[in-house]
Amino acid sequence: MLNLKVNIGGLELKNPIMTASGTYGFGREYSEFYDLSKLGAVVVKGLTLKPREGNASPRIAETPAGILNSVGLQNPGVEAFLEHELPFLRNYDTAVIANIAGNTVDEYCLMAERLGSQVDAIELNISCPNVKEGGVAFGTKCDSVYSITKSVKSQCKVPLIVKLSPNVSDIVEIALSAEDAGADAISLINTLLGMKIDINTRKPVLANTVGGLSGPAVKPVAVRMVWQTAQAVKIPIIGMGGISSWQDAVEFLLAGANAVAIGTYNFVNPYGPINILTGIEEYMIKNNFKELNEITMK
Amino acid sequence: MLNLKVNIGGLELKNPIMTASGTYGFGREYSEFYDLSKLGAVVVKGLTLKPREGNASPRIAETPAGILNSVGLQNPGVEAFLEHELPFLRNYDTAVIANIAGNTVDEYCLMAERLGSQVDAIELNISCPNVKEGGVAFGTKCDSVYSITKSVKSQCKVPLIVKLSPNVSDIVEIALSAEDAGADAISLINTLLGMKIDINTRKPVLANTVGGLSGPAVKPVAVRMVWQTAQAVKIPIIGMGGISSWQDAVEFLLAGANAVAIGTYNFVNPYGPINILTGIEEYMIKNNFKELNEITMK
Amino acid sequence: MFSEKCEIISNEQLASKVYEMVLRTDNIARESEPGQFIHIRINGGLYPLLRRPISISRAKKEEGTITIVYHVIGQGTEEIAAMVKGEMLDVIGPLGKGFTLFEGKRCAVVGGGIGTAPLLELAHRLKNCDAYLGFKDEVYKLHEFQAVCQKTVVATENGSIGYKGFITELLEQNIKAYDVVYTCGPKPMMRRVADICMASNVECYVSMEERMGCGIGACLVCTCKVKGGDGGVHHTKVCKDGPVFNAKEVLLDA
Amino acid sequence: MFSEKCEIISNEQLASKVYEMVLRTDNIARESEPGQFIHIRINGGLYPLLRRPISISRAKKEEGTITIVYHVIGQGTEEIAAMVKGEMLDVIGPLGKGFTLFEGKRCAVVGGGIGTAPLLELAHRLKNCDAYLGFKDEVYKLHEFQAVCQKTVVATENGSIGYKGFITELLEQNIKAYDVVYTCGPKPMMRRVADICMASNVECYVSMEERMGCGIGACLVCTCKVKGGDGGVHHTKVCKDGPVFNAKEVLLDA
Ligand SMILES: Cc1cc2nc3c(=O)[nH]c(=O)nc-3n(C[C@H](O)[C@H](O)[C@H](O)COP(=O)(O)OP(=O)(O)OC[C@H]3O[C@@H](n4cnc5c(N)ncnc54)[C@H](O)[C@@H]3O)c2cc1C
Ligand SMILES: Cc1cc2nc3c(=O)[nH]c(=O)nc-3n(C[C@H](O)[C@H](O)[C@H](O)COP(=O)(O)OP(=O)(O)OC[C@H]3O[C@@H](n4cnc5c(N)ncnc54)[C@H](O)[C@@H]3O)c2cc1C
Ligand SMILES: Cc1cc2nc3c(=O)[nH]c(=O)nc-3n(C[C@H](O)[C@H](O)[C@H](O)COP(=O)(O)O)c2cc1C
Ligand SMILES: Cc1cc2nc3c(=O)[nH]c(=O)nc-3n(C[C@H](O)[C@H](O)[C@H](O)COP(=O)(O)O)c2cc1C
Ligand code: FES
Ligand code: FES
Repeated sequence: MLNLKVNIGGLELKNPIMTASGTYGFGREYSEFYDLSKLGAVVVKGLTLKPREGNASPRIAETPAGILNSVGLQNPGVEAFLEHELPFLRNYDTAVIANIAGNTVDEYCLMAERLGSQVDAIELNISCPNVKEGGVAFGTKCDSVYSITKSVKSQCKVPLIVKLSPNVSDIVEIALSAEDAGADAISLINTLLGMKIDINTRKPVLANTVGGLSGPAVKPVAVRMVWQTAQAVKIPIIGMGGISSWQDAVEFLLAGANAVAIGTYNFVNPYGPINILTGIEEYMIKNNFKELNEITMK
Repeated sequence: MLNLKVNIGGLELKNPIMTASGTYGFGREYSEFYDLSKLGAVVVKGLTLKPREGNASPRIAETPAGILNSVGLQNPGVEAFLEHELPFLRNYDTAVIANIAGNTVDEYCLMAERLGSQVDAIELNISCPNVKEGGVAFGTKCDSVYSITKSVKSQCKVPLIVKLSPNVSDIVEIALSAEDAGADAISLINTLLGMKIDINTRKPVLANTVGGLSGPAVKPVAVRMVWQTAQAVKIPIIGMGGISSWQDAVEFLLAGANAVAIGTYNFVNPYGPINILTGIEEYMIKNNFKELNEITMK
Repeated sequence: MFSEKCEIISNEQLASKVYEMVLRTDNIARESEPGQFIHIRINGGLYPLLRRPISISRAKKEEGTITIVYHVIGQGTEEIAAMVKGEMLDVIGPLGKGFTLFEGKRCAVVGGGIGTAPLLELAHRLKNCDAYLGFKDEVYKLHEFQAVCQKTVVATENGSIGYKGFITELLEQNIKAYDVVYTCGPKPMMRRVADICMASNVECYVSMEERMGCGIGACLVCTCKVKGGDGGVHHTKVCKDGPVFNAKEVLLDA
Repeated sequence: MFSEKCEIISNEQLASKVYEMVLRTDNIARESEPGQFIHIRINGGLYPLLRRPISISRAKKEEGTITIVYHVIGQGTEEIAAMVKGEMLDVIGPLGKGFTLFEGKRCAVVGGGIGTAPLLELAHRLKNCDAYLGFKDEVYKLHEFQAVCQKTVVATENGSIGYKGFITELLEQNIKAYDVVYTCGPKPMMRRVADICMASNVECYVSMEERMGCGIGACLVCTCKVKGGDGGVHHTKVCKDGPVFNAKEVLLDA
């Protein structure tokens, strides 16, 4: 029997397959394709204290092997999430992780408090490149990563995952700051800041000018950051960035990730996470692995 | 008549098409395909004071829409360059730009001194991710960018171009440091640090574990950095990162680059730079542009 | 909503850069409503990465087929155009909210260019609507509209066929004849149609286009602006809450 | 060195996953030397990004054609295998330094698997060499070697054809019969061949493989280690200074 269970900072998942925040809504749409209970965890769209309308359209642009998005954290707010979305997700036997973003440390703390232990873990989004507040500003300096993590941790009744930005000079020092401040796990990477210009209109394609790059194009950067971080921290790592096949997922596990999240690939293949899970199982059988943590570098 | 001339910090180029350092050797190989005099400039392989053997093989890995390389600055050293390579390049009516890397500020200065005014400009490579010394360490902190630029500038008899690393939290503050220290131009981007793991051997594909990501995959990041930097600095910008068509080149010019360099695409299409030049000319004619600097955002 | 690999029954050129493809898919043919679309994965790979949204132009339940009519714009549609009978196309559909149908109303469909395509299935369902079709120069699918519509008028910008000028000019002259107008085409055209309807108090439905990610409502990249009950402006999903909106509710400005 | 789009004259399967392609190219056929290779752009696009190096197996000057024999490994070779007669293949070639030929020497070519392919042109030029061909199970191009070589011996790992075991075992028994041995195949095999030659003081040339970027000597990503005149070890380009090296000079360790 294969054992795919994995413990993410105190949260036990039945398998290491998660969905990446913002690519999966609140799970409703993909539940029409397969049973969400098959997933290790659903990470919901980034939540803010109050509802947000997000940025103007166009919000997406295609790039070589990637996409840029500038949704700008459109979401119904924490209250509406708890009232309308969480009950739906609770119909399934999967962990629910709330991704949260705020304008101030206080807002993050208020959200963590309000969510209490109604969700299974909180993912601190201090790396969204698409909003001025509540975003990447918190995520690129060690001291602010430390202080926001510390503050939220003190309000947090469930495991706290800190989601890091790849737009930094040294991912390791940022990850260590989060770990020192009490983070239970780290997830990386969020999107790389990018831009695309339409040479016919001679204007940026995105209404917001810049956006976040995701998809296969960023995978080598993500694998490198997971690997570097895994050498340095003791807490578990959730790896993501361009995963589009079980082979990609295994690459992240080899790099040192304890679990993986599927983002952009959901748009390409709605069965993505399920197919990847199956592929990992087959890889383990072929290699005679019984436990997930046998997938390590030689 | 089209005017494609462009002035890069005092160096006049007949057109904005350059070759990216390290992808073009010393021009010999590509001179078998076309007349190098057609190019605005040839930027030669990164030079060090003494010859270097570089890293072990494999040094290249293919990634989605990109490549990772870890050459590690293999080169014959400044003396051999001056003796054997420069004379060959001087057969052509194109600017020759020496890309230099050192272990210490002193080494950089010695090289600038030795090169004197034998080359048309010097590109300061403080962003090579493939060697511990002489590389990215200088390029990710404002104060070290400032001091190395300042020191080399004082030895430099030709325009000094500072080549920036994209592996930073804030490209603008780095660019401003270079400008403040007297850089005559900026080029960006060098490669993004990345990694690939072979899931069959369960080892990194590159002997050096990590390498520099280039090619179409990085283009959105490069365009964004050029655009951000162009808003902030007054000195000219040489844009590069994934340029693989004249459309890509125009995108960089729109973002604010004054010239562009073709790197990885040379491997795909040996006529790349020439085809791109022709494409830009046709685009200008179609849009009724006479001068290169009419290619700007609306 | 189904995710399927559908057999291509035919893929033929209708005009320069315009193609028509027939796909075998019992499920999508059975469930689709006029105005809905499918989301097409270009090939088995990741280049290009995103699916392409294309409206369903006809859905034949009995035959288990759907038809799409598409304009070749860039890499995605180029690759679709290069596919041949017998190959399989990976699609998700039917997607989105289509046109709202009313009993016993006098209806017109107003299409511009490739925007005429999704109106064909609608015209079939409405049975005796009038069709206003505007094109730049080349005209396609005219006979099918004529076969099913009460009246079919055509305008081309260069006057090669029908009225020379914009189709909206013909609509305006006849607007009083209708209770409901359905439109699909370039935004400026739809804006003009909406204005004409507004001026005469005619209900108007427009089919919006936005760049899409998931196509199913999960990623929020495809939003357009709608007026909320609260008087404010909200961002709503074109892929799920649209692509068809009541012209009174949606902002056609941008 | 030419950069050309060459017409595919044929592309046929020789064994499971092994294909042979004939290309029309006067230029490359005329200039190529045994042991050289071409660098293939997989399709007009950027996915996959890099060209693939494949050795020239035959070059027929009079007919203006070259032949390659290749193993399907990943995406690149898969796409080459899917191409058909009449399509155009974008190649650069001939590239690299091939095998050094000597007058009046007794020669053997020793190939392993797909490494037999580049030895075929060499065998033609050498005229009366002996061929030692090792395969895993399936054997291909045997008749062509037999037609041109003095003696052709075959070994398969499973014994399905010829000697059961490694071809190097047969070489070792006969090594005294040769002055020069040329080898191409998996590194462990070439290392063994080099050792056998060294022990008997036979000249040995090996054809190296490394991952490539430009393929023409400009990017320095394809280096292998060679012993310098100074006694030190240097990195040299497989694409330009090789792929063929004297076994005494190149390090076959890694
Ligand atoms: C709901 C809906 C229904 C549509 N129905 C049809 C139809 O029936 N026939 C038809 O010809 N076209 C239709 N379109 C437009 C069609 O989706 C685009 O022309 C197509 O995606 C272009 O892809 P490309 O790769 O050829 O072009 P590229 O310009 O290379 O595409 C680049 C990216 O931009 C997106 N994009 C480009 N143009 C549009 C556009 N107008 N709308 C949305 N995304 C775009 C592409 O999907 C892709 O992600 C529809 C669009 C939407 C949103
Ligand atoms: C000088 C030379 C001559 C060659 N001659 C032949 C030949 O005649 N017949 C033949 O079948 N193969 C030959 N090879 C090996 C052939 O290049 C690879 O099998 C091929 O590139 C694999 O590409 P892929 O996309 O199918 O595999 P993938 O594994 O998907 O390729 C991924 C990347 O790795 C590179 N790569 C993978 N394997 C090799 C390899 N063994 N050597 C170099 N690069 C590799 C690819 O070029 C590509 O950049 C030769 C290699 C070299 C260097
Ligand atoms: C459309 C879109 C919306 C996203 N929204 C969020 C978000 O709300 N919060 C967050 O932490 N990350 C968000 N992300 C980032 C993803 O969760 C993920 O970190 C990133 O896309 C890299 O993974 P991928 O390449 O598999 O998509 C978003 C990504 C996309 C493409
Ligand atoms: C094989 C290789 C070697 C490189 N060597 C150097 C170098 O020596 N010095 C340098 O400044 N940049 C070097 N670069 C970086 C390129 O000059 C360029 O900045 C980068 O590749 C992005 O451009 P591209 O995507 O067009 O290749 C190298 C890149 C590659 C692919
Ligand atoms: S395209 Fe994802 S919500 Fe509409
Ligand atoms: S592949 Fe570029 S030098 Fe050999």
